[in-house]
Amino acid sequence: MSKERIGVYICHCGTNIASMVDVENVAVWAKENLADDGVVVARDYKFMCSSLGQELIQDDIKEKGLTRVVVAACSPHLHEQTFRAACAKAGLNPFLCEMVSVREQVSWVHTDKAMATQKAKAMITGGVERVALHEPLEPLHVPINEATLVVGAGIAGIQAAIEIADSGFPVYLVEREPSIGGHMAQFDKTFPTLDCSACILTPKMVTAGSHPNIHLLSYSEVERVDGYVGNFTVTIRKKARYVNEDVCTGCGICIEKCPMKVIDDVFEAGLGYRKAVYRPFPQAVPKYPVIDTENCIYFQRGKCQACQIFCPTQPNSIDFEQEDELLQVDVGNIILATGYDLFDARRIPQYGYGRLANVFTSLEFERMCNASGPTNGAVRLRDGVTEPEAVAVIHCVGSRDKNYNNYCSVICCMQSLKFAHLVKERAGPNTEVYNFYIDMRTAFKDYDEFYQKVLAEGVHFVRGRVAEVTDAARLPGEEGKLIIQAEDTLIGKQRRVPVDMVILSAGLEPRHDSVEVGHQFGISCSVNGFFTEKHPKLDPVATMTEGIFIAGCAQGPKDIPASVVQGAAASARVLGRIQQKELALEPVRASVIEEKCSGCRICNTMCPFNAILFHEDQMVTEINPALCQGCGSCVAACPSGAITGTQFSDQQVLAQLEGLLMLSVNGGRVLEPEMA
Amino acid sequence: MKYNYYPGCSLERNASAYHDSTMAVAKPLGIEFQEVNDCNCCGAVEFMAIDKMQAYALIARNLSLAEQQMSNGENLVAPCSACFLNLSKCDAYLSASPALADKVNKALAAGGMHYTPGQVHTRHLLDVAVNDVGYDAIAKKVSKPLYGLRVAPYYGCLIVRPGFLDKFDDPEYPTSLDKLMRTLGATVVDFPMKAHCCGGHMTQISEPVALYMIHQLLKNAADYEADVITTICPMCQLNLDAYQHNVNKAYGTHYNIPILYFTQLMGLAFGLSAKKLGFGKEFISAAPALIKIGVKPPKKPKKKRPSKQELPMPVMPEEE
Amino acid sequence: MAEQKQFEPLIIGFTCNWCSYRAADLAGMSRKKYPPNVRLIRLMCSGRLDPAFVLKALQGGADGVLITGCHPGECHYLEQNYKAYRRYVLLKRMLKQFGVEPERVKLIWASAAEGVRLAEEITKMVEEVRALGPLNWPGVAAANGDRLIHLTEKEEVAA
Amino acid sequence: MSDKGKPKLAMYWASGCGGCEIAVLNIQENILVVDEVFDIAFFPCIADFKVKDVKGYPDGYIDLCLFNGAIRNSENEEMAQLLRQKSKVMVAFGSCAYEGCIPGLSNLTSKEATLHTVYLDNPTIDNPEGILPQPFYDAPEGTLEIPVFYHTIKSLDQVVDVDYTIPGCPPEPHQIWTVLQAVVAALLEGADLPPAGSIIGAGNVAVCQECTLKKDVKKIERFYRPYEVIPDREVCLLEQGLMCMGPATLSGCGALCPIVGMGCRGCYGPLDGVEDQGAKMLTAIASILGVGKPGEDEAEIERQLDAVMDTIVDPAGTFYRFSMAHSLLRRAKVNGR
Repeated sequence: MSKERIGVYICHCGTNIASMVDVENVAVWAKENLADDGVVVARDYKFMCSSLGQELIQDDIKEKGLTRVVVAACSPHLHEQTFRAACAKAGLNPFLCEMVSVREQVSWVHTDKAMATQKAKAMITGGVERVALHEPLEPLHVPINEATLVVGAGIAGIQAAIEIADSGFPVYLVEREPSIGGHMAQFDKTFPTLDCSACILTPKMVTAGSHPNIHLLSYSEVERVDGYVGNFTVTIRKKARYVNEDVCTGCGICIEKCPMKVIDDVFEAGLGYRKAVYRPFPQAVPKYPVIDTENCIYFQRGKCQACQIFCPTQPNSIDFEQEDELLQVDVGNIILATGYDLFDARRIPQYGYGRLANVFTSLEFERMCNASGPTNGAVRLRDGVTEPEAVAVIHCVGSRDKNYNNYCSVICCMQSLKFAHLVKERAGPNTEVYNFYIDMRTAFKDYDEFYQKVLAEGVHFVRGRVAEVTDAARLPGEEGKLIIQAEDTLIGKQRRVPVDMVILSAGLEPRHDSVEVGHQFGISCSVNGFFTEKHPKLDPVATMTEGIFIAGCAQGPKDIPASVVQGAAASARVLGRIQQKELALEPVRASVIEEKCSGCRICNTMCPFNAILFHEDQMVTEINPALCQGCGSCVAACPSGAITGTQFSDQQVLAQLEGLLMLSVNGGRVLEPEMA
Repeated sequence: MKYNYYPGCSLERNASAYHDSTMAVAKPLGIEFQEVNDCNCCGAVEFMAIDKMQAYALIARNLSLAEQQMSNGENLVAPCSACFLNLSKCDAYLSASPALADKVNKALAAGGMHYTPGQVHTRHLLDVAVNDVGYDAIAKKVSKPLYGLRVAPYYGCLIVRPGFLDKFDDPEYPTSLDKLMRTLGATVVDFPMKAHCCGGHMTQISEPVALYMIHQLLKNAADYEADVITTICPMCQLNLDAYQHNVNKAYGTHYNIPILYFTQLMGLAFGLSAKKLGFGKEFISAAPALIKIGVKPPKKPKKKRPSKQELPMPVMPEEE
Repeated sequence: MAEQKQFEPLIIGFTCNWCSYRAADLAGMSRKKYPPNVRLIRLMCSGRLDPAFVLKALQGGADGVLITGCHPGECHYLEQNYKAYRRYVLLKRMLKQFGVEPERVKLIWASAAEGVRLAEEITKMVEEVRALGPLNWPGVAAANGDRLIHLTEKEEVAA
Repeated sequence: MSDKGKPKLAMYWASGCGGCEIAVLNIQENILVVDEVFDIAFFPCIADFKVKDVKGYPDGYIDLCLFNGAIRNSENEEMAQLLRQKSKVMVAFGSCAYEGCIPGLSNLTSKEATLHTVYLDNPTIDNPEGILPQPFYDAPEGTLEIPVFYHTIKSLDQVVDVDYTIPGCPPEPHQIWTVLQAVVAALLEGADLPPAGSIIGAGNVAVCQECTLKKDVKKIERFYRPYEVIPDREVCLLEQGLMCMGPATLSGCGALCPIVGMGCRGCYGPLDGVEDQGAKMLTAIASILGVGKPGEDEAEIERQLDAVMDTIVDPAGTFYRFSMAHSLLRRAKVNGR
């Protein structure tokens, strides 16, 4: 006879549950059959999560003196907080309320009403047996360090950093490349406004670079992350620039004098050159150059040192002995805005990228259009001289393709329209431009108007996926041209379009190391490889790990406005946390019963969060509740049963198990000893 | 390594050069072929279009013979692309649909035969040479490398297409024959139409269409200054070789490109005699091209200094 | 019951809160049907699963036990599913000695996005256990009370 | 108590090895104190008593009954029930009575297989007609009767209510003596007895606490059989790959075995609150295996795990060497039974 007074509430969820589970019958059944398990009231109601539904519970708690509540409704991931809050308001400790998921795990997934009702009864029995053993708990309060770490200084990271810094809290902005700015810094124009990318980005970069509250750590990478929400300890490797930042004025003489010219396949996307000592682009923030040791003659063959010789500063800011620095910072929250990698177009051999000279990727064309790019903004073929008379822009390269990436990369359509406009603008209005698309996706503000404008400029749009780009001329007029073989689905014919230049709108892919980075920060990646958000619709900037937020293309392909919005959203979430000064964490923790611990140390290797520590003197193990994340692996490992975990103790789980085993699958008690 | 061998109809007669050269290179490659006796024609490309059931039964008869006579592993090698495709597709369809397998087996029962789908694993000769023997093993056997010979590897449209388990190269841009030719020391011409169709039996159905397609191939190979086109399919060899003078007549061109089987070139590189490799049976004589085979490897083209304005080219993976 | 109903196995499922439980939720949201023979218990992590839970389930009347967790490398607690896997492998070896057919205890990794796959795996397992028939562990029968009632074993005459 | 003279002591030997009786004698000269305090009412091992004597006693006549040995056949069960009826305090004495002990391992096989091995398929057996023991045999003189051989061995508490349990195989003499003193104190001076159903004569922590070997963080690559390696006598044996059930076994024996270099076998049974000793040891061993590290591919991990687990010979027999009959599963299911 359980001495608890338990209230059981079964939700209809409109018809979601009631259509497949006979909720009235279950309520009556629970009242009769579980009375000796402590059930004193069992009700069914149309919408338990509604305020009326919650009042039902609250009134019962007050009037009937309930000590436990079981709500059979949707998944705990949806309304556990709602019902816990309702119980708390009525004076019952929130952790004495248990949810049983009879919607996601019963009504929505089963077809036989009798069996579904039976399963609901069994699961409610499990819930009742379990909740009887719940103890009242108080959430763990963890102080929040007001500093924040932002990883990745593309537009999303910059936006997040500035918003937090403007609110007066310190930010550590870590960027892997020598300069901040991310992919956006590579573009010439941005759609749909055709603003010059640098003009709208540089002011934010300068703000971020000089903001008193932003500690900018460029050319640096995060090595290690320890601790937990509110108290992360992050080890950052500040890679050696071989330039003394305190002395260097950024005059750039060393860059001029450096004799070693190399292809820049990061910022210039392989289309331009840079020196061994270089600054990615003129408006780089910070302005200090970096020495690329792989190509620097001094580092490779010990000669030259031209940069040091011509450096005007005293003492000389070129310092070949500079070492990587390891810094350790304490932060309360982390925002990952690590951006995307471009799809490698060489993976589609039939488009000829890498084989046919005049096939370019989108980033290569962006650099070509940029005034500070290799062709100073002029549209040129690979020989750098001839201007194309006809250009083809191919959409969805590597996206919406079951052989490569299933998803749509969101920005390629608009980007391709921008390219079409830029070709018309730079190479003359009578240059023929053909855009090969599957579906024209111009969904956001002023996007479709831009599409109409490009249409008006006389760009040809061919609806069909390109089968092949070849230089094997077949018909007259195809000599010396690149021929686009595609099916034009609107006229139902195969078309061969001869052009001089092809631009591949390559899709956006997750960073090549996104899995390792995810592992480092304790978050997982989704099927496509982008970081997994807490909830795709309702919580896209948070992750399942408390204190870790994501923004921009790291969470999935998106355009610049969306990245800025997510950067700001993530910073808002962090600011909310900082204002709270402390965070109430789920009190799911493990703890050692001291008098039962024999000091066998079996559990000592169980904790990746270093929450388990052993006291040599008393030969006893202790668990640091602050570091413990509540996974329970040590509880299951302890051979003496000396470690117990709140909310998931052995007794609670075994009680639920016993409850679940009460009823057979199709009616009748499973354990009537069969009359063998 | 032992394999069962399915010559098909062409290798007996009009593609005997392919058969002779295959048998000749088998020894150096360390392959033993055991011919499936009493096998019949595979129905090539057309029969499947006329009556599917009869076509499958015809092909399945070969598979059933192979299954019975298997003594050395379940691999059946078919040098001809059409045979390879038909055998591989038929086995795949029978495994996929038991109903079809029953019908076909009922038909085979008339001849007292039966085939259990999935038993025979069809392989193309190129796949066996490249993947089972391997480039390194082949390289070791090369005694007279084909230095200086510009070879255009032509795959045809069949062997790279089947989406079944027997696919061994990229359907859009195959490279296995290219690598093989490079291993033999030849200079490989990477001509774009290497996986386009040679017209197949179109030469009988509508000659102008066939000539148009053959002309494209020859033109593309000639544009890239190929000395020789090497192929892996008797059908392609026949169309490109026998109809070359028809194309010249129809299009006023003067192509004189010999069309050789890749096994013939391998034989040459292994130092075997031209006679044994079936040289001389081709319409366009291979003699003028073979003279070009030099003794020393051609000088590597010097990387010319990029002109000031020239934009750098992206690097392809294997050259990286 | 009039006609002999087919045997309905009872399978207890242990899920981890972060991946496989959310996969079950996703199966629900996508209305992916699967047989009602599985009843899930939510643990914080597959590493929390104590082999004693599995033994308790088998002895208490379950015909099969399904253990699920995040794919190796995707554990919310970094690596605890590796420990769960080790315990599972050793437990399976011991259960063989106890005469428990291997198909009755199964471990499946399921990420939060694999709702449909989890439902299919559940359906497959239910059929496999149905084919094996009831486990009915000898000698002990749990009843509603707190103490286990020991079935007095009917002693048959010596062989 | 006084009217009936000295308190009555009984000790019965059911299905066991008799080591427990010897352990009682091992309390050295204290046996004289026992003799002084107690009247032996029934102790077949040391003096001639007949069952009918016990049947003659009034209920509750025996003050303390030390019942050792598991319930293997119907006679064991009948005697258990009889002594329970006649005794005030019933003690499950030793591992056999407590949890089945070594005899309990026969639960991994079946009754038929056991009889087959003993009476038919055995090098020293000459039983051409294949005769097996029958419970009844009609001899001219009358029907002979022998106990029925059970398919499953049961522990004492699975047939009668047990007041106290003294674990151990055999229980340590000094523990026996402390228990007897407690009982004597209770009987003569009216001191209160320990709470009913508790385990007495043992510690409340695992053997590791009493074990003096140095313990460190455990990462085991493989296990060794005792004969394969000479252990370092200063360091925890488990860390050297020797199977030791110490972490999951109740202390009280003073870690006798590990101290002499032999891994604990778990004879003092599980810790208080632990329902299944074997499961606890299994999860402990599995948790400290140093193979199958994150980042390796799954096939490689599986291969490594199989290799290590091949070195754990007979997991069921090892983890349930003493507690088989008292474990959750209690027995193996052999062809349906």
